[in-house]
Amino acid sequence: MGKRFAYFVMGFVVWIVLVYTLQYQEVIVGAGVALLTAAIFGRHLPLKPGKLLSPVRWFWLLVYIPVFVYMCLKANIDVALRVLSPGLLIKPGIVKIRTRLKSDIARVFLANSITLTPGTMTVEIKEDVLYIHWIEVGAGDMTAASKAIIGPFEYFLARIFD
Amino acid sequence: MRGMSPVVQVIARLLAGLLFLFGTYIVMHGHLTPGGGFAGGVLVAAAFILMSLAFGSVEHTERNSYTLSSVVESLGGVLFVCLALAGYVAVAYFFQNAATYGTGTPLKLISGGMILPANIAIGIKVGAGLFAVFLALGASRFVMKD
Amino acid sequence: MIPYFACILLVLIGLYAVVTKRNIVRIIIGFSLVEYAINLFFALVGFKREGIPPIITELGQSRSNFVDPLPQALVLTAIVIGLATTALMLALAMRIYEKYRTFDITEIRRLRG
Amino acid sequence: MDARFVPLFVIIPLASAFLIPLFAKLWQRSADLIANAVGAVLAGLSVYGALSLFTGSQVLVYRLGGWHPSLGITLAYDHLTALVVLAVNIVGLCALLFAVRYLDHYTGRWKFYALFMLILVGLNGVSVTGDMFNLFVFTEIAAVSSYALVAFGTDFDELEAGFKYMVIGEIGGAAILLAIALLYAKASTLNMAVVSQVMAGFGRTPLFWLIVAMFLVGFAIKMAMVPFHAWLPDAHPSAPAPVSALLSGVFIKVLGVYAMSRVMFNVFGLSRANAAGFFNLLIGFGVLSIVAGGLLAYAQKDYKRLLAYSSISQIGYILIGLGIGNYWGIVGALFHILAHALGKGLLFLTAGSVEHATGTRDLDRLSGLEKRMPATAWSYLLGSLSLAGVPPFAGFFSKFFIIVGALSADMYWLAILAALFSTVTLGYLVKVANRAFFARRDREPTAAREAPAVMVVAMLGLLVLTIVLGVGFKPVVDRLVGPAANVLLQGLGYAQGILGM
Repeated sequence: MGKRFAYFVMGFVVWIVLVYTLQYQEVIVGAGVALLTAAIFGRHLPLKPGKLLSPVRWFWLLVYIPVFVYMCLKANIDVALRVLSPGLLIKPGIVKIRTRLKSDIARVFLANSITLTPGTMTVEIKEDVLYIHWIEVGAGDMTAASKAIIGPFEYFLARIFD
Repeated sequence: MRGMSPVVQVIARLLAGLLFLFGTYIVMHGHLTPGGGFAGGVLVAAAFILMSLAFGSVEHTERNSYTLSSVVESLGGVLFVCLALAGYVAVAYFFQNAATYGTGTPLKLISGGMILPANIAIGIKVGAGLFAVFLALGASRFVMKD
Repeated sequence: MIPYFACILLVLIGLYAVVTKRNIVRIIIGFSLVEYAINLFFALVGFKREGIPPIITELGQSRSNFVDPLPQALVLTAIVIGLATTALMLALAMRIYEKYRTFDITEIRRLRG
Repeated sequence: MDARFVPLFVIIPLASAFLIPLFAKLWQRSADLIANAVGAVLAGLSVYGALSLFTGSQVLVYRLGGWHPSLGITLAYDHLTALVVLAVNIVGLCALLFAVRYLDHYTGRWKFYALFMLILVGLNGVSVTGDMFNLFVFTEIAAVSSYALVAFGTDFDELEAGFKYMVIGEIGGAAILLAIALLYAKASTLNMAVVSQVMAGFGRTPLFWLIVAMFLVGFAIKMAMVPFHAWLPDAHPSAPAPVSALLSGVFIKVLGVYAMSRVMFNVFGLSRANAAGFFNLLIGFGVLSIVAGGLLAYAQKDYKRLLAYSSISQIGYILIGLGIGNYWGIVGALFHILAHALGKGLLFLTAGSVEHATGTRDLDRLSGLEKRMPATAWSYLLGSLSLAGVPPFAGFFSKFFIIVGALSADMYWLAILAALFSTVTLGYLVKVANRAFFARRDREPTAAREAPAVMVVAMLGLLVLTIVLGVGFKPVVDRLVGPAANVLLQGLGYAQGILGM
């Protein structure tokens, strides 16, 4: 029930943004459509609805955005330097990394963040194990590798979703 | 059909509803903005197709969805014919806009008489029909056997 | 004039695929190409130099030089029909594959004369 | 008849096509009931429409949505339309009646009926519409449903024939759409009446002939005239017998012959006087169809395949009738549409009956069925006599009119050829009667039982109509076929009736 209600609110907000007006006709129809959407798809919402109400989580989400942009820029420059340098500074390979994130959605956001960052790409998720294609596989040390790739992301995502 | 990886599944769960909502928006605003019953119906069908591609399905649920969507499609068709007939019965012309004789008001959702209900009927028909086509192509082994 | 001839060229390419290809799926693709080319041609018929979209966005607005909206509506109908035919063709192709275990039309030759 | 009845020819089967799947979910056999009821209503409506045109001679014009012709879609019901609609719905009703028992072999009964209703939508729509694009849409509705029905048996032959039919048929559809696009680029409207007025002021430029040629290719594929006939001998035998009856009986004539003559005569204003070359081309294709279709039919060993080739040959007769282009030639062609619809419908139903009883349609394996299935055998014999042009039947008069037309246009060789090839027609049709029904030869009669009563009623209905049309040809020619021929002959005058001038 809670998921359905959350979905209803989300759908309603999206509808209002789409029509961009507050005419009573649009509002009523939008409520109806959002209700229908929530009835059909509400139970698939991949979040616990209670978490949506927590302001702390929203705060961490706001913090996460600049962090992600920073990481992304850093990786961009790193990859650009590798490309521009005369030698072949790549040593591609796939590493297997264990994450401590619990919920599906957090893991998916982690995987997507890794994929969006240049130089790394998530190939597959199985339970709490991520298989990541990496442009320069470091030493055989698992913990160092995971720290290098997912450390900062994991820290914030755990606070947002878990 | 087999399901896909958790990444696709979670994103599909997030987006399918919004896709459905957006499709409905296109259907409902067919007389105000570009788009209409067909375009919106395709989006609505895409929402369902996204879900069943991401999660996969077993024959049993496929058969049920196929039956349901073909019934809904027929209902949409009947609704559309009924709307067209309403004009025929009320004012002698098939497809005559029976509800209003005016030209409709720009930017008002409930205006333009029967165009909005007709768009909804088309949206239902196209949405359910495309999903049925998807199921029939993806799972024709049992659907065609009937 | 060039876009029109490009459309006709596209039609011819599609026809070439339909006539010469041996794989059923390629025939279907060639056929879709013919259809898209004709739809494109039809849409081009409504083209107008420096035309504006035929949508009234504000109350009491009146502007001239709208492009002709009818071909687009017709093309939409033609696309829907094309969708139906393509879906049916693919369904037939799947059934053929189930029966004959091949997509090669030279091996699907039971009817003659 | 009130103009309000005109759209019912499309609405009723369309609504039932959506209702049949719904009701069939509740009760399987309701599909039979609804489909046959709809068939009966449509047949009654078309007879009523034709009868009401017997007395008056005005064109019924119906404007969809109440829009003026240059903006909206117009439906027109004149004598030509009445004739075609009559043929469609009579054959449709008999085929539906026949299907009730014939479908016992098949699963998915309601799918058959829903698709059949969609074919009726398409055929009736093509007949009544007065709008070019609408013509295309209805053509495609009928064509797509027929592709699905040809492949309905989903066996090796059916699937292959269905795919072949579909590819060739859709090329034809694409040609028609391209022609319509070119026409729209020139005329900026798609209402047939308005287009014809624009065309009147449009010279015989290369573009004009390009449009005509594209239309001709499209319709030629739909009607299976000889260079474009490859799909028909596969597709028509593969369909279930009621569908073959509809396809061979009316489908190729409505989508091909009727649509072509409407466009060429009434929209483009072509006539023997101003475009002799075009009409000679039609005669050339017609002769080719008669000769090739007739000779190939003679060589067939498959009951339905022989009939399918025969359809190609008979289409040739209609084409030369139109190509002669004078009053009697066109009357003959239009009368042949009626006679061949009834006759070929009947023959395909007998084929279905034989297949239903014996499980084969190979002429080498059938023999002496007349003892076991007298109704089917005599229906076949009389129907084939009609098609071959033996006097008291309908087929005689159509060929007679065509020959009269040829003679009055001083085309003696054409008259001789038409007469000669009606004996070939008789030859190959009697071959079936001889092999399957009457010859004892050296073999035992094939074990079989007479078809169920419903199927016999369907066949006898068509047989009686064939005889009635032959014996009572005079009022039909005077009141229906003659005026219909005049509709074609008046050429661009068609527009005046539609626009109300």
